[in-house]
Amino acid sequence: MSAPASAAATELGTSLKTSSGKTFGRRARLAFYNRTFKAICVVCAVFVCIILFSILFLMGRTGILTFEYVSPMEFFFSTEWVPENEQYGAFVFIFGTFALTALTMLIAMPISILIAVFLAEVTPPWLRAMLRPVLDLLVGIPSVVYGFLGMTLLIPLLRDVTGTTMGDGLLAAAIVLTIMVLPTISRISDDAITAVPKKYRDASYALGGTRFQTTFKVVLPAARSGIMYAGILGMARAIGETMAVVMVIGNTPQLANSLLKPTSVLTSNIVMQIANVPFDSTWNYALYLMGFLLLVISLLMIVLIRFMQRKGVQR
Amino acid sequence: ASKLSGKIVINGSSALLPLTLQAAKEFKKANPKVKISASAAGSITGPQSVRKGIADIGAVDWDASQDVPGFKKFEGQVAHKVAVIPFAAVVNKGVGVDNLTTKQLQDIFSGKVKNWKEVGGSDASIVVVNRAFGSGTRVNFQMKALDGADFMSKGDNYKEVKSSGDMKTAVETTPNAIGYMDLVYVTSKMKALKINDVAPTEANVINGKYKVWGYGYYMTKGQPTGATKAFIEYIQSKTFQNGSLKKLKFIPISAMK
Amino acid sequence: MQAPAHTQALIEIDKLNLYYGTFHALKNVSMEIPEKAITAFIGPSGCGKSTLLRTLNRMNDMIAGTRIEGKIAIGGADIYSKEVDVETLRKKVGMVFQQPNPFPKSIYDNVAYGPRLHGITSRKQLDEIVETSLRSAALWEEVKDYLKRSALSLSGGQQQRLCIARALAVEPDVLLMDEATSALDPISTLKIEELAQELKDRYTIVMVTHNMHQAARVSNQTVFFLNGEVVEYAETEKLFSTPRDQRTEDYISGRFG
Amino acid sequence: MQAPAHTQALIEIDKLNLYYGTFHALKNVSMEIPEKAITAFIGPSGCGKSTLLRTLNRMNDMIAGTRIEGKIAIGGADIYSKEVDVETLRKKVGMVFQQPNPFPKSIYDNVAYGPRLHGITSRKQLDEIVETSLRSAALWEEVKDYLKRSALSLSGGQQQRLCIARALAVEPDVLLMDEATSALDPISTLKIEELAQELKDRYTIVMVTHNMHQAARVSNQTVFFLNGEVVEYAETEKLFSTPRDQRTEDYISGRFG
Amino acid sequence: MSAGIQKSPFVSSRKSGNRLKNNLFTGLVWTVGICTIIFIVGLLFLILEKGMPKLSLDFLLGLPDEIMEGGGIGPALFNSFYVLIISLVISIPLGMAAGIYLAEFAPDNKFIGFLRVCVEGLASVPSIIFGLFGIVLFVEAFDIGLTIIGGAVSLAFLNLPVLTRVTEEAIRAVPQEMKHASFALGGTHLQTIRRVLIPVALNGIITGICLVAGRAFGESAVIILTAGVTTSGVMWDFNLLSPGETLAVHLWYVQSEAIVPDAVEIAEKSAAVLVFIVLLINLLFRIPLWLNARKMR
Ligand SMILES: Nc1ncnc2c1ncn2[C@@H]1O[C@H](COP(=O)(O)OP(=O)(O)OP(=O)(O)O)[C@@H](O)[C@H]1O
Ligand SMILES: Nc1ncnc2c1ncn2[C@@H]1O[C@H](COP(=O)(O)OP(=O)(O)OP(=O)(O)O)[C@@H](O)[C@H]1O
Ligand SMILES: [Mg+2]
Ligand SMILES: [Mg+2]
Ligand SMILES: O=P([O-])([O-])[O-]
Repeated sequence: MSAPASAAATELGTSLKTSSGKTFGRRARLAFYNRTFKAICVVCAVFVCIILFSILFLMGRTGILTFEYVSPMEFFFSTEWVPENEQYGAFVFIFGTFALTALTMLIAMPISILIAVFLAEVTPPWLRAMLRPVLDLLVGIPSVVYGFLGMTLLIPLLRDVTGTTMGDGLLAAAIVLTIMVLPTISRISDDAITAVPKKYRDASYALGGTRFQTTFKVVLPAARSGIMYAGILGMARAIGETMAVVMVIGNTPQLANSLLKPTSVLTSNIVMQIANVPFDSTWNYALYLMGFLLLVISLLMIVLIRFMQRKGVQR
Repeated sequence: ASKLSGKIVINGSSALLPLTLQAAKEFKKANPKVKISASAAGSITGPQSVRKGIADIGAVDWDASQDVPGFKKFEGQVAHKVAVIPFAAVVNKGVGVDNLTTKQLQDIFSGKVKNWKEVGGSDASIVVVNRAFGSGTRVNFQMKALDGADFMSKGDNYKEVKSSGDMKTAVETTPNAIGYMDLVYVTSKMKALKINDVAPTEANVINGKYKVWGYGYYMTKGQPTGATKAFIEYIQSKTFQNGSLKKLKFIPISAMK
Repeated sequence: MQAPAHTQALIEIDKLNLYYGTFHALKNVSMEIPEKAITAFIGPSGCGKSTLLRTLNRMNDMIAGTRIEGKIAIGGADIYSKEVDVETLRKKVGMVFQQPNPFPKSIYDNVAYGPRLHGITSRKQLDEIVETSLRSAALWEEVKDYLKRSALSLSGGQQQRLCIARALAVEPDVLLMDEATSALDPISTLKIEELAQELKDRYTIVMVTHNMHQAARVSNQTVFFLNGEVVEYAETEKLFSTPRDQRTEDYISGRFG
Repeated sequence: MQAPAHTQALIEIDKLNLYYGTFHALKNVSMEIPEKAITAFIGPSGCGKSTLLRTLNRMNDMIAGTRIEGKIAIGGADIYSKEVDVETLRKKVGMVFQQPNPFPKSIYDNVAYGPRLHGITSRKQLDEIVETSLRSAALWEEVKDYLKRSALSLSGGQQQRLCIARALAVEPDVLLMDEATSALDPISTLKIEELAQELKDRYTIVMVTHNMHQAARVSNQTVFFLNGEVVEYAETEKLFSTPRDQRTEDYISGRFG
Repeated sequence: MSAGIQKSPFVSSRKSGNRLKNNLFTGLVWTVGICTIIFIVGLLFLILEKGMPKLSLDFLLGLPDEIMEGGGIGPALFNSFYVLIISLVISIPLGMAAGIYLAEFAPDNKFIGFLRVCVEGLASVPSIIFGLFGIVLFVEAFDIGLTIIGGAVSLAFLNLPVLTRVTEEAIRAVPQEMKHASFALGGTHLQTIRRVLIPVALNGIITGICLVAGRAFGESAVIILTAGVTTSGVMWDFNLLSPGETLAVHLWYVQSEAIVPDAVEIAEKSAAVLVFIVLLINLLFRIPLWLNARKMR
C-alpha cells in the first residue's frame, strides 16, 4: 500500500531515532539533563517527606510513651493538667487550640479576603505595587515584637474596653495571630484572585453586573481553591505560632469558657514547659504527644477544609 | 595569650545567661583559642544537657546535685557556686501595699487571698503572675519566700509567664498585679515588697536579714578539666566576682558567710 | 459618506475619537445603526472593530488609559453622560464575546446569572427565563435534561450559544456580537447565524465578523473599517455588489494587503 | 476506502485506534499523508480531527489516560517506537494551535524560543531567524519596531501569526495547523493560506479547518471524519466535486446535522 | 428617533438595590484597605519611630555588652544575614524542586494527595519542634554543638513546606497552553520548566520566598535551640561551626533576660533594624519581577 519513500523522507525518518543524526550529542545531553533533573526533583520530594516523617517519628516515638502511665481517656478528656500531681489531662489545650484557631480564622478570613479584593480589584496599580511588599513586611516582624506589643498595647486596651481585670486570653491571642497571618492569607488570595481570567469579569460586567456582584458571584467563586489554600497556609501558621501567643494568652490550664479568661493551648503549653521538665518524665512524654497531636489536628483541619471545598465544587 | 584551647558549651538557666555571656567574653579575650557557645532555655536543661553530654556546663539556679521540690538530684554531677542571686516579690506601682508576711505571700500565691483589701490594700482583685514550672526563680522563691508552700495553678486572675522580661512587663502593665523576680530586674516602674518587714536590698542579703536569695550554680559531669575548669575558675575568681559580677548586680559568693 | 436609507436609527455615533493612551484607535467615526436589524462590522485585524463595539456598552471604561471624544446616543440618550447608569446600559446592550466565556457554574446558573443580578429571585420566574432564553438560543433541546451540569462540559459551539442565551436572559434591546462564531464549526456557525436572523425581529444586532460571506449572508447593513476609520457603510447588498471605495472593493474581493 | 493516487507518502497511519479512558475517539484510522503537499482534515466538531493531529507529534502523550493501538510511521520510522526521541519528533513536526498561545515574553523571545531550545545562542543567527520567521508569517512589517514589546499586547490575529512564526522558527519538516486561521481576519487568513501554498514546496502540511472553502482552496488532499472514523479521503477536487459517500456530500453541501 | 425606547432609558429605575450595595461594598473595601494601610504604617511607625533615630553605625557594627550601655548588635546582625542566606540557599532549591515534582511529575494518586496534605500540615508544626528536631540531629547525632550551620539547616527545614506548596500552586496556575506550546516546539520537560513554567510562575514563587525569608529573619525559637544565644564575639566570623545568635534571638534575649541598663533601647533599636531589613529583603526579591515587567514594555 505504501509508496516508496523519498530520500528526504527517509532522512527525516532516520533522524527521529535517537541513535542517529548529527545533533545526537546535544540531544543525548538534553535527555540526560532532563532525566537528572527529574531524579533531583524526586530526591528533593523524598527528602521533604523524610523530614516530615522524621519529625512525626520523633514526636510520636517519645509521645507514645505517655500512654504507659496515662490512659488515653484521661489524656484526651480530662481537664486536669497538674503534672506535679501526675494528672495529665490535655483536654483544655486541645479545646483551646480548636477555639483559638477557629476564632482567628473567623476574624482573619473576611478581613484578608477584603484586603485581597482591595489589592486585586480596586486599588490603582501604583498603590498595589507599593502595598504588596509592605504587607509582606508584616510577616517579617519577629513574633516576640508582636507578643511584646500585644502585652503592652493590646491587653491594656482590651482591659479598658471590656473592664476585665486581666485581658489575657483567647481574644487577645486571636487578634495577635490575625495580624500575623493576615499577610499570608491576603497575599496568596490576592494572587489567586488576580489569576481569575478576565473573560469571567467581562461576561459579568457585560450583563450589567456591578463590581460587588461580579466580585462575589464570579471572581471569588472562581478563585475559591486558591483562597482556600491561602486559608490553609494561614491556619497552619496560626496553629504553629508560639512565641507571640505565649505572651498574651495567660498560660493557665483552665477551660476557656470566656474569651477574656487566661487559658492555654497546645503550642503555648509546649513552649512554656518543654525546656523546664526532666527528659525522662511522663510530663516530657506528654508534651511530645501534644506536639504530635498538634500535627494531627492541623492535618484533620486541612482535610476537613479540602473536603468542604470539594463538596462546594460539586454543586 | 594562653595556649589553652577547646570548646565549651553552656546551657541552662536564662537568669544566669548575662553572667555567663560576660564571663565568656572576658575569658575569650584572654584565651582566644577557646570557643564558647552558650544557650539558655530553663534551669533544668543545664544539668540534663550535661548528663546527655551535649553541654559541658549546665547553669542552674539551684543545687542540682541535691533533691529540690519537683526535681530529683543528678547523680555524678558536681555543683559549682558562681553567684548569689537575691529575689524580690514585686507589685504594680498602683498597689498600696508595701509589706507582706510569709503567711500573706503564701495565701496570695496559693489563691486563698483574692483581694488586696484582705492584706491591707484597697478593694481590688489581686492579679497573680507566676513563672512557669521549672523556672529556677520559681524554685527559689517557693523554697525561700513561701517556705515550700504550693502555688495556685488556675484562677480567673492568674497567669504564667515565660521569662523574667515577660514578668517585668506583666507586673509593670497590669494593675493590681503581684509577681517575683531576680532583684536585678526590678525597675522604677514597679515596687519591690518588704518581706516580714525586711527590704530586699543587697545589704540585707549580706547581713543575713533578707532570706529570699539563692546561689547560681554551674554543674559539670564529675570534676571539670581543661578549658572548662579554667572557665569556672575564672568566673569564681576575685577579679570577676568583684568586678563584672558586681556590676551585673549579682552578689559575689565570697560575700556570704 | 452617507448613511444608508433604512429604518429608524437606534444608535447614533457622532465624530467619535478613541485613544488608548497615545494610540489613536478610532478616528472621527460617525454612523447610525438602525433598530431591529443586523449591522455587520468588517475590516482587517486591528482596525478597531472590537474597540467600537465596546464603546457601545462602555466595556472600554475598564481599560485604563482609554480616552473618548465625540458622542454616542442610544435611543436619543447620550450614553457617556453623567446621569447614565452604566449597569442599566449594559443590561440593555448585551454582548457576546469571541471566545465562549461561560462561568464555571451550571448551565442553569449561567443563564440565571443576569436576571439574578437584576433582582429576580423567584424560582418559578427564573425557570421560565432560563427556558425561554435557552430556546431562543436554540440550545434548549440539547441541554434541557442537563441544566445542573457544568457549563464547561459543553462543546465550544454549545458554550457560545449558552453565552447568547445568557445575554438574552436579561432582555436587552441591543445585542453586540464580537466574532461570536469564529471559534465554531460550520454547523454551530450556521445555527448561530439562523438564530441571529430570528432575533433581529426583536433585537438590534451589531456583529463583528471576519467572514465576509457571513456578513453578506446575515446582515442588513455593513460597515467597513480600516485603521480606525470608517471607509464605507451601506446596505449590505449595495456594499458587496457596488462598493463605492476602491479599498472596500479590494478587501471584499480578497485582493487586499 | 482507497488512498488517492498522489505523491509519495511521508506519513503512514495504519489501523490507528485511540481511547481517552474508555471513550473510543479514533476508530481504525488508516491513511497516507503525502510529502510536500497540504492535507486538510474536515468534519463536524468533536469528530476527532484534533485528536488525530495530536497523535502525529505525540502531543497526546501528555493527556493522561490516552491509549493508542496501531501504527504511525513518519519517513518510515514508527514514531511510537522506543527509540524515537520525542523532542526531535516535535521539532520536526511543528504545531500551531487553535487558540493563539504566545508566551508572556517579548515578541522576539517568543520567536527565538524554539531555536534557543535547540541550542542556537548566537545573537546574529537568532536575529536572522526571528526576521525570516516573522516575514514568513506575514507579521514582520507590523511588529518590526516593537520586537521587545510583550506578545500579549498584540491583537488576537497578530498573536496567531506570531505563533505560526514561532513554529516556523525551528524549521520543521511537517507543520500541523489546528484551525490555525479561525481566529484571523480574511487578509491574514489569505496570507497564511498563501504562505501555506508557498511552504508546501518545502514542508508537508496538515491542517484542520472548519472552513470548507479553505479546504477546497488550499489543500491537495482532504480527509473527512465523522465520529472518530475516516469517512472518505481523496484528492481535494475529487472529494468536493464527486464525493463517494452520502454523508460527505451532506456535510460539504451544508445539509448536515 | 426611536419610538421603542423612551428618553434617557439608562437612568436606573431600581435606584436603591444594586447601586447601593455596590457603593456600600466599594466603601467597605476601601475602608478595610485604608485601615490596613493605616494600621501597617502605624505599626511600622511604632516600631521604627523609637529605634530608628537612635541608630548609629557603632550600634550596627559594634559588639554587644552585658554591663555597660552602648553595646552593639554587629555579630548578631551579621549572623542574621549569614543564617538567612544559608537557609535560603538550602530551602529554595529543595522546596522548589519538591514543588516542581508535585506539580509536574507526581502521579495523580491518593498517596500524592496525602503527601500534599502532610506538607501543609508540616507548615503548622510550631517552630520549637523544628528546634527540637535540630537538637536531635545536630547536637545529639552529629555532635557539633550549637552552630550557625545547625541553626540555618533547621530554619531551612522550617521553611521547606511553605516553599514547596507555594511553588507547586504557582506552577499549577500556569495555563496549560503555555506548556503545550513549548512541548510542541520540541522542548524537553526540563527546558519547558526552566524557560516557561518558572518564569510565568515567578510572581507566586517570589511571594512565597518573601513570606518565608521574612519569617526566617524574625524567627527565634529554632535558633535559640540550635544555634545558641551567643556569637563568637567577633565581627565577620564566617566559620559555619561558630555559635550563631541572630538579631531576632538577640532581641528576645535583651527583652527577656538582659540586665544592661539600656536593654529597652537596644530592643527598640534591634526591632527597628529587623523591620527595616525585612523591608529591604522584600525589595531585593522583587527586583527580578520589576526587571521582568520592564522588559515587557
Ligand atoms: N487595551 C489596549 N491598549 C492599547 N491598544 C489597544 C488595546 N486594545 C486594542 N488596542 C489596539 O487598538 C487597535 C484596534 O484594536 P481592536 O481590538 O479594536 O481591533 P479589531 O479590529 O477588533 O481586530 P481583530 O479583528 O484582530 O479582533 C489595534 O491596533 C490594537 O493593537
Ligand atoms: N482529553 C480528553 N479526554 C477525554 N475526551 C476527550 C479529550 N479530548 C477530546 N476528547 C473527546 O474526543 C473527541 C474528539 O475530540 P477532538 O478534540 O479531536 O475533536 P475535533 O474534531 O478537534 O473537534 P473541534 O472541531 O470541536 O475541535 C470529542 O468527543 C472530545 O469530547
Ligand atoms: Mg477584535
Ligand atoms: Mg479541535
Ligand atoms: O532562671 P530561670 O529558670 O528563672 O529563667
